[in-house]
Amino acid sequence: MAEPTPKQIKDQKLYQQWGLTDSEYDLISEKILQRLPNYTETGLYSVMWSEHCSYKNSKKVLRKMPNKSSRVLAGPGEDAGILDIGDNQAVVFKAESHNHPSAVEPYQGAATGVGGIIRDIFSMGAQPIALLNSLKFGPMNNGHTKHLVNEVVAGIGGYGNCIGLPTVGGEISFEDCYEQNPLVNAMCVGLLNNVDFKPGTASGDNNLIIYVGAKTGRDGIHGATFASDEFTDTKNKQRSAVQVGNPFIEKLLMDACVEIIAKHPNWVLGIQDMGAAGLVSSTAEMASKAGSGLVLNLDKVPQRETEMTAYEMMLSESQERMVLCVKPEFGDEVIRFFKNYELDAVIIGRVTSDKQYKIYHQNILVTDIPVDSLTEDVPEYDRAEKQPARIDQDKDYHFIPEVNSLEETWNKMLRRPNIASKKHFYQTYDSQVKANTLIRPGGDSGVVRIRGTKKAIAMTNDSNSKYVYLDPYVGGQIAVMEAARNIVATGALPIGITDCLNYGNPENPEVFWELDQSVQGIASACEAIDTPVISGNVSLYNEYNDVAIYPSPMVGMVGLLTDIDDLMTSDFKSAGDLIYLFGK
Amino acid sequence: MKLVKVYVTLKESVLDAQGEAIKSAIQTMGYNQISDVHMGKYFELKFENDYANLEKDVDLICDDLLANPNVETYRYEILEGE
Amino acid sequence: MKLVKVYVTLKESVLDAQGEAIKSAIQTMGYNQISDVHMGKYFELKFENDYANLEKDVDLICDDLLANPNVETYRYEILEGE
Amino acid sequence: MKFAVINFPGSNCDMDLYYAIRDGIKEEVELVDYRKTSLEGFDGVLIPGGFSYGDYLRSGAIAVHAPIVKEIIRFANEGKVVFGVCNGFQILTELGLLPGALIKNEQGRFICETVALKVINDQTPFTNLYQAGKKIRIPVAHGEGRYYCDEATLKELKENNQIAFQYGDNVNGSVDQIAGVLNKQKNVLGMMPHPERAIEKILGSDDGLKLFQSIINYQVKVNN
Ligand SMILES: Nc1ncnc2c1ncn2[C@@H]1O[C@H](COP(=O)(O)OP(=O)(O)O)[C@@H](O)[C@H]1O
Repeated sequence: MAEPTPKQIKDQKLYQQWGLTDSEYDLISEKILQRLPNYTETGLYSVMWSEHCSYKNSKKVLRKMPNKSSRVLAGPGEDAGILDIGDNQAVVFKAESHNHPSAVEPYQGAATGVGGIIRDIFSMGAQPIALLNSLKFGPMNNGHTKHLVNEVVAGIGGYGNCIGLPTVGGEISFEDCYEQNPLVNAMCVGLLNNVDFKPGTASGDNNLIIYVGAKTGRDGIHGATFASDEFTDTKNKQRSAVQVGNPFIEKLLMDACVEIIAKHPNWVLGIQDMGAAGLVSSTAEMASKAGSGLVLNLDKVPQRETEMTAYEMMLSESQERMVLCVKPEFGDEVIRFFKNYELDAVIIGRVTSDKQYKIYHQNILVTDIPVDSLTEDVPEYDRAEKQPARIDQDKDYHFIPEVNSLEETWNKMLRRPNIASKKHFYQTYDSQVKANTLIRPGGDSGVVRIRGTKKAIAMTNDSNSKYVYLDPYVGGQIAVMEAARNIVATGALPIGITDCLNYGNPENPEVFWELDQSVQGIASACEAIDTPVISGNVSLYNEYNDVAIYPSPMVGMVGLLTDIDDLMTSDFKSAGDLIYLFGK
Repeated sequence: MKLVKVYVTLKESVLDAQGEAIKSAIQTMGYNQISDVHMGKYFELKFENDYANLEKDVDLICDDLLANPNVETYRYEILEGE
Repeated sequence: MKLVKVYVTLKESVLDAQGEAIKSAIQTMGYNQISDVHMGKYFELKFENDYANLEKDVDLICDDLLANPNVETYRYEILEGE
Repeated sequence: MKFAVINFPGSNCDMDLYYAIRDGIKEEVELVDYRKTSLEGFDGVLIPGGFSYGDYLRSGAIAVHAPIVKEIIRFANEGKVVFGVCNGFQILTELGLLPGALIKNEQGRFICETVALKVINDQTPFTNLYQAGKKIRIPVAHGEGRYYCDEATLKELKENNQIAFQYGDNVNGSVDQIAGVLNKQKNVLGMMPHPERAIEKILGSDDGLKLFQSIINYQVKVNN
């Protein structure tokens, strides 16, 4: 099958199928390149300019969140944020959504979500220490939802258990609006010795770009644009975008990356994982951040399938792959190091100084574009906002519960899926591997100690989309404060948050208003309690047949317990103890 | 009685992590002429004899339960059992 | 090239919990005539063509790796592949 | 006493065992790579939990072909102490050093919980500081932990006192509630529960500590 020519792409507006608008295409061909982009190039722009990679719709709103405190060593812009916890140690964390992949293929969607967020942490040079997740589904009264729940939970456990990281917390809730568009958010927390921090950059003329990890197949091509696209009945059939995870390989990759950075800090200059939009996203970001250019030779890329095109290789979302920037004199050693872990490691390109992104495939130059144009020149949209009518309508409504029998109501409440114990699910996650877990799922926060110190890290995932739906600003505040109470209840001090912002289509002014308002609510709460937002993720277009989910920001908060002797657990300790109620 | 044997395998393009691991184990054991390993699932279903539309139902059971259409394909054979 | 298809199933005496679970799922789906389900593993091994003693080696591979003789049995067939 | 913790690709409780020895009972311990071919200088071998080779095919099945395994067999045959936890237990049964097999949990799911175990045989290198009949609390975390053996093997296990631990409540559908078994000579123990996760009160239980102390206790007696 021959690739369409640049002229065909323009004349037939093929770029639209990939999610580029007419004006975006014109910007690329007229201003940036001053020529028509070829097939591969158009593909690169379409993924890099998707909401998932570029945040073109949400950037403006995201800037409203505070990202500074005396502890912040790195904030948004890296694979994950970093907070100083003293003694030359830092905690690194981030959350990531995998909503659309999980709707299509729940087991693998959830599993690869976990795999992806773990890579974001160890690509910072940090040792991952714990996982959390936040899941939202439709009501469990039909086979479809039960299937989704069981598979998603199995996928999360399957990946985390195998790689050997404890899953110490999370939340599961059920609401009609998630029936066809479940939310799967995963968070990973890691520990960093400050000196080990590796920025995701590719700098220094002639330095090597080394590919490490699993081979590239045709998995999830266009996953990134797919994730930024609404669901409709017909698109649900679009099933090629399925990546499959291999936690066994990721375990090797994780151990190898953590070790090489700790033991040989001078070998590796920069490192980044290949997540959404795989090879193009990782390499272009690394070069752009460093102000350099790159030349890649795709014939060197380890391939699992035959006859892959340049377009397919660049956009593949095959899992368990990393990109390293390495000084030429250490190239052989780095490759040998990974081979010892039985991992593929191959030089696929070099850093240049001309700021161009050049790709060769079978000796043909298939891409030659300014690297910054992929990452920096994305138009930023200022979306219209409109307050939904329901907000004012509901203002004066006061719900007065009717309680005839306290016992009956109590029992009824306990039976509600959103209130009932979630043990059935979380007991399928290994919460104790590594023998550091002080509080397992079931408490207010998960708590993991830092071996060899008196310290421990508390962590929690919280959201309540019903509140956000009723009042996005206050709902945003509530999410942060709920998380903070969960942290404080263990004796720890909240020190920062990450988030997953799950909303509908931002081109709908009401949805965009919800996004903006709730982010401002989150921001105000974070400022009040000095918990900067150091990382996060945006997932828009969570709609099914044009009906959006509730605005669903998820807050992942981390707290520091300086002395594990002060650890507090939530169970009543002994008969006769007094019970106090705090607050109004 | 009818015996239905169902074979479920991963689609060509889907990563077969298990098959890869098994292949290298076989190579480690010294059998170097092995060039490819794929692992799938195998089911034996028994149905009562007087069954109309068996094929249609087996298709549905495979589509909805035994195989995951996102990543797997299946084939089956229907035999006379005793 | 030789294609070897290997089928590994649980011994009769071992409770097939997965098979049981699948059986009741199939019954829940409304197919009541199903009377028994067993689940096993299916492998496709490819070997280079000029292979002496293939059968002996496949036996060893099955005994030592693909099946656990404490709980499983296996059978296989050798085909010509292309 | 010097312990080797065998590190297979995909092992993930190797460090937990390492710390149980180093910090729990303060003995010498070293990680040993699966490609090594000698266990020279070690007095005990510990095979950790995890997912060796991803647990692909069957848990433990691929690990038995690693180079170090021949040496583990030699070690066991010489009567030295070999202890496998979880995936380590699965490897030991796959190897044939222990009878039976471990298959998918009855409920078809992974189970992570702290459970009560009954000590059955307290006359072994691994259990001599426990009391038979007493209950201890140890975490389990496995998807394929249902112990299976045929009738004849079960009879033999009982006659030879090879059952080390039984579950209080049968968490996974194991034959005769078996949680841990020994070889005939009692120098090899495999168990699904994780004593190395139960060596400090702050982690929820320290009932596992005695298992490691028992090994030292036994070795001291042997050496004298
Ligand atoms: N909601 C948010 N709040 C704060 N930071 C965010 C948010 N969403 C994204 N970011 C930051 O933007 C950067 C890019 O994120 P992302 O593209 O999700 O990472 P990746 O390339 O790993 O997919 C990250 O540093 C992330 O922390």
